[in-house]
Amino acid sequence: MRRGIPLAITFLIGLFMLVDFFVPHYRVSDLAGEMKQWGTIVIAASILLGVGNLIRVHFHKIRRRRDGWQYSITTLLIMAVMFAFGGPWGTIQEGSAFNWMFLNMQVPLQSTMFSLLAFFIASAAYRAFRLRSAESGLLLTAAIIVMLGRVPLGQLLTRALPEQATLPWLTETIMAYPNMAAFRGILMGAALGVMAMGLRVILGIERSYLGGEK
Amino acid sequence: MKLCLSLVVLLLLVSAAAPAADDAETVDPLMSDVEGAVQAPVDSIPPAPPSDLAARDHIENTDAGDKIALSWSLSPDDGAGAGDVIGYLVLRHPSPDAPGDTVAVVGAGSGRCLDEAVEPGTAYYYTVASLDGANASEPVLAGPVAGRTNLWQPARTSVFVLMIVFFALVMIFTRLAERGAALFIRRIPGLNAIEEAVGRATEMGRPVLYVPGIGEIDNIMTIASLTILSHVAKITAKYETPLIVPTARAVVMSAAEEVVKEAYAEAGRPDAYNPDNIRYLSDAQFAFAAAVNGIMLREKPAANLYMGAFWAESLLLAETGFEAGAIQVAGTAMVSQLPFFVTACDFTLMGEELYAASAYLSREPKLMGSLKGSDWMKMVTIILMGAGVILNLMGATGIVNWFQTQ
Amino acid sequence: MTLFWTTIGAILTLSIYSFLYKDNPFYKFAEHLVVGVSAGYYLVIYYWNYIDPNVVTPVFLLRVGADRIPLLGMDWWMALIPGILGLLLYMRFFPKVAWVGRWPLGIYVGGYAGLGLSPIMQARVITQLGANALPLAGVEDPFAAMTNLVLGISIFAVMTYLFVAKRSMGAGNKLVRAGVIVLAAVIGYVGYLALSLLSNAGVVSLTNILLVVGLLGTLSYFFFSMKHKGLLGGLARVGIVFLMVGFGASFGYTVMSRISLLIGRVGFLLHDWLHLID
Amino acid sequence: MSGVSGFEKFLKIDRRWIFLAVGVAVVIPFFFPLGLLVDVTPPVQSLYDAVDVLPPSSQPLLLAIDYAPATLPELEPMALAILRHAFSRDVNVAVMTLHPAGYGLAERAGLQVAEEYDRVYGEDYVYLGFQPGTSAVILSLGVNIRNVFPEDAYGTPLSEFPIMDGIRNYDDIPLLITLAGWSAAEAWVYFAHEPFGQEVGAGVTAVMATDYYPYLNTGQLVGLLGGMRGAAEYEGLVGHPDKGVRGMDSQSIIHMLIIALIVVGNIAYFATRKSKKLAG
Repeated sequence: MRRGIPLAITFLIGLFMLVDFFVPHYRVSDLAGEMKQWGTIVIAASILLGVGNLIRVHFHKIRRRRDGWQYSITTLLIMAVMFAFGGPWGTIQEGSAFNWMFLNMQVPLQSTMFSLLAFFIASAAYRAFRLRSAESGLLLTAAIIVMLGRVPLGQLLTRALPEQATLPWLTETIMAYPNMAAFRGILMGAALGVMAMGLRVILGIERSYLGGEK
Repeated sequence: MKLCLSLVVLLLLVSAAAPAADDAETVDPLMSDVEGAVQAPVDSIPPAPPSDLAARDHIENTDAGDKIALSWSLSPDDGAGAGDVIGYLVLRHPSPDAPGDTVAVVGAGSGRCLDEAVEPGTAYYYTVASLDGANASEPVLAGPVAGRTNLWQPARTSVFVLMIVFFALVMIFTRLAERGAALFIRRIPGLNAIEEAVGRATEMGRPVLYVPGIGEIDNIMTIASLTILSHVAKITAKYETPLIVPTARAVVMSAAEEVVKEAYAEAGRPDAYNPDNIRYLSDAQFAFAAAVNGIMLREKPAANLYMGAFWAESLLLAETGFEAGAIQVAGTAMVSQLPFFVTACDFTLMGEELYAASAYLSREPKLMGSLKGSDWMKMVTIILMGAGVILNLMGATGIVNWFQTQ
Repeated sequence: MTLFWTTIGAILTLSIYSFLYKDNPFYKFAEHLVVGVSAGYYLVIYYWNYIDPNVVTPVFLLRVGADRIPLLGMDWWMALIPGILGLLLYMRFFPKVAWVGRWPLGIYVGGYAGLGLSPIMQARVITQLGANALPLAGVEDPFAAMTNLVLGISIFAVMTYLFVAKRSMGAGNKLVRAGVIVLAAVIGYVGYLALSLLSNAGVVSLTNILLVVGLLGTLSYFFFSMKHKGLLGGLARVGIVFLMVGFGASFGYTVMSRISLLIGRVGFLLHDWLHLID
Repeated sequence: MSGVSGFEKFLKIDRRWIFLAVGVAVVIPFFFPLGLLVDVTPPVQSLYDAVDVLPPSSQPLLLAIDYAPATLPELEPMALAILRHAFSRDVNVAVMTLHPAGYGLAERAGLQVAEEYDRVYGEDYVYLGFQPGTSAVILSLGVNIRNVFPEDAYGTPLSEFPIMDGIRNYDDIPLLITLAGWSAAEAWVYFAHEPFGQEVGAGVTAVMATDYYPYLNTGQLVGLLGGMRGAAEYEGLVGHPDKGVRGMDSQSIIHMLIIALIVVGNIAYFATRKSKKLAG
């Protein structure tokens, strides 16, 4: 019963959304559009759950003086400061302290984390691109050709050759055909997997995401 | 089965040799606007009228029944003949004899118009006359036609048919499986590796890290990940190995809590469940990645499992995990991140393997049935592809048009 | 003031980079800082951008029944539904009614599962089918067509035969397998060059064989409920070949954009902060 | 066998050496540019040609600098290169932005290049500033620029600038170039090119570029710069290699570095395997 109701809700809503795709009547479309927005609001409302969890975990860490508990103070403190700057006023205004902290702390930190990938992509390539088998040879060859074909120094190497033997041309061809074919295959297979999973969810066969029976 | 495949392969190859259908792109005559074409020679002879005027209820994806689509064949003087047609005057009439309201003036070379302001359910008549600089042709008439709010989108019928086929296949095999038909499922090395990885973490007395991706819970990859998490949690509960689950979405965090708690209860170790190990870190992608990296280096999990939807953070996590010396198993259907997981992890579940995991791990007949069903759907897809290639070669583009949806 | 904030940004940037050497207090600080900042940020943004305009304002504050809600575009009372759903999430903290907390999850997951099914069938399967069903046509020159056929069949037959034949799949035959792949690639490439001299249409057809065979092979790899042997096994192996080429190529292709990010950060440090370069 | 053990050591090299090499490789061109020029692709050439035929000291080129800090590394080099091209030919330029965070960035690009070429504000170029409401702004510009920007970014009425004399709407703007890391580029196509027939060129990030190629074929865009590489090509054409070319230098070096690492890694891998076989 307690599990039955959410499963029934899942089924009915899922079915309605499924039908909406084929029924163009505006009342159906409008209601479906409405329900899509509910999801956005539920997600927004859930943020407090997440922040609550974050506070609890760090609070426990501080109370029990676990390794690095001092850093947890940073997290909680800066969160409180950010909230105090933005909470009562909200909307991002040019030049507000909230905006400054966002632009000068979160933005550079996030983009620096992102840029670490330039280092990691090099170390991953060094370690993983070994000629262990025919397959890894393909991986390696394709990667090297494409890497060469994308930069001026690589283009210099084959500039004298006819167009269809140049590295940029090979790069384009690899990207457009074998690469495309493989990715289409993955996408189509995954699409069927998603659909089977979605169907199982709607029918209530797959329900572990709802958690326990109690 | 084998026969089926061979047939398709053969047909695909034969088709390469057949004479070609003319697939050159037809170039639409450039839409010249009315203003620009005024320079056409002006005479006193009215141009020839357009023909084959058809007016139909226009069906769109949010249909309020307030649009009617018109189409006609161009006047013989449009672009050819006297060549002086500059456009078409489209009028809407309440009855064939009543005077009409102007709907639009359509530029020469175009035989289409959409009236977007009709009263739903009211019958109208339409006339279209061709114009040159000075005169208008005899109007041609069509109607009556009324805008309706439709209950079916015909442009999506092909989707519907394939959906029905797919559902039917899944249902049939699920039913068969429930009745006890033995279903085979091929080995998926990545999934076998999960248990090994957890085992090794237990031996070393170090925790297991399970990252369910940074997708929201509406992402089916996240749902698939939660089902795998349930399986992993049962093993860690059995061995009493700590299981750390960092999440980037609050709802996923709360679902993961339920899943893990339930799994520990089922394994008979509800006390071993530590709520502090299911953590919400940050909605911000790289803040999340930074924090997970921190967990890897400081809490030293011996097994890192990445299952779900990942974006650019994939390699940040996998490289740090490698450096920390953990066994890593990844699974995602994000095509753009697969290359990185494949190169940096010990095992990777690619694309559909992630969705097949719950069936593979649980061996539950219902799930196995749906897996079999989607395999057959793949077969249908391959056959359709072959059929499309061949029919297309024979000049029958019907099936290709059928694939064009809205 | 700008210099102050730029310096903060620069110090944080360097703190993150210090992680490349090893985990250290600077990185730990930066990591905990960004987690805290973003938690506060999302708390504020989610409330003011979603909850306030769509639930709180229409329901509690003013204009009850007077105005349409910006996001929903419907009557004010409709805003109650997501509002209540949002509250239900928190029922999990009250053990007696905790089970009600799963309702919003059910609605959300069910809704999106249903919502996703048909568009996925449409965009990922049918449209791709349309794109792949078209191609092999386009050869008007009978000679080019013949060459094409011979080439297509030979590449495919050679690959399939060697991949299917069980003996050649043993561990000792790595070289044979590598040889086949190289051979097929060379035949294909030389054939391509030859064809491109003859007719453009032939080229189109050849590349399309590549697309169709690749797709067929990759799809075959994803058959789960059948044993991968015989023709299916051969095709799946061909699929793996395409997958590997695809992974390698996309890996190489992505390097550039990742380095662009690094150049951006280095530019920030050297130019915006230190003014070392112009 | 000491050589072999050397290989083995190399195989297990501390990856921090790789990080260091990457870091050095990316910094070097900042100080010692190689200046390798990139082969020019047709979309870049056609954008260059479109700017190259603009009449000097006449109707202005409208440059919409619509990028935000996140896409700055890829798009700012384009802005500088285009401005240099225009100013070196005495073409008038009006700069504006559709992105709230682009205000300072647009100003700084204009200022920098104007200084390089001694251009006079108000006579040779003008900065219109930012207005919110992407598509609405684009449409209104087609009616009258003064409806959207009655004053320049600093509050001076447009009537006081000689450069804006007789410039009313798109009819008086021979070319518009948008540089955007978001959908603004598409908006210009839909709301300036489609209804008003305005010639539009665009510069977008490398990731976005594939999505914009179709507009080139249909003529909705006169030219397209894609990512850092597009900027480098344009810089080459203008004859003023700068951040784009330098960025491509870094790209070249790191790509080669990675390839070299892979090759050396494989040599070491085979050498150690062989020695193991011998020993075994």
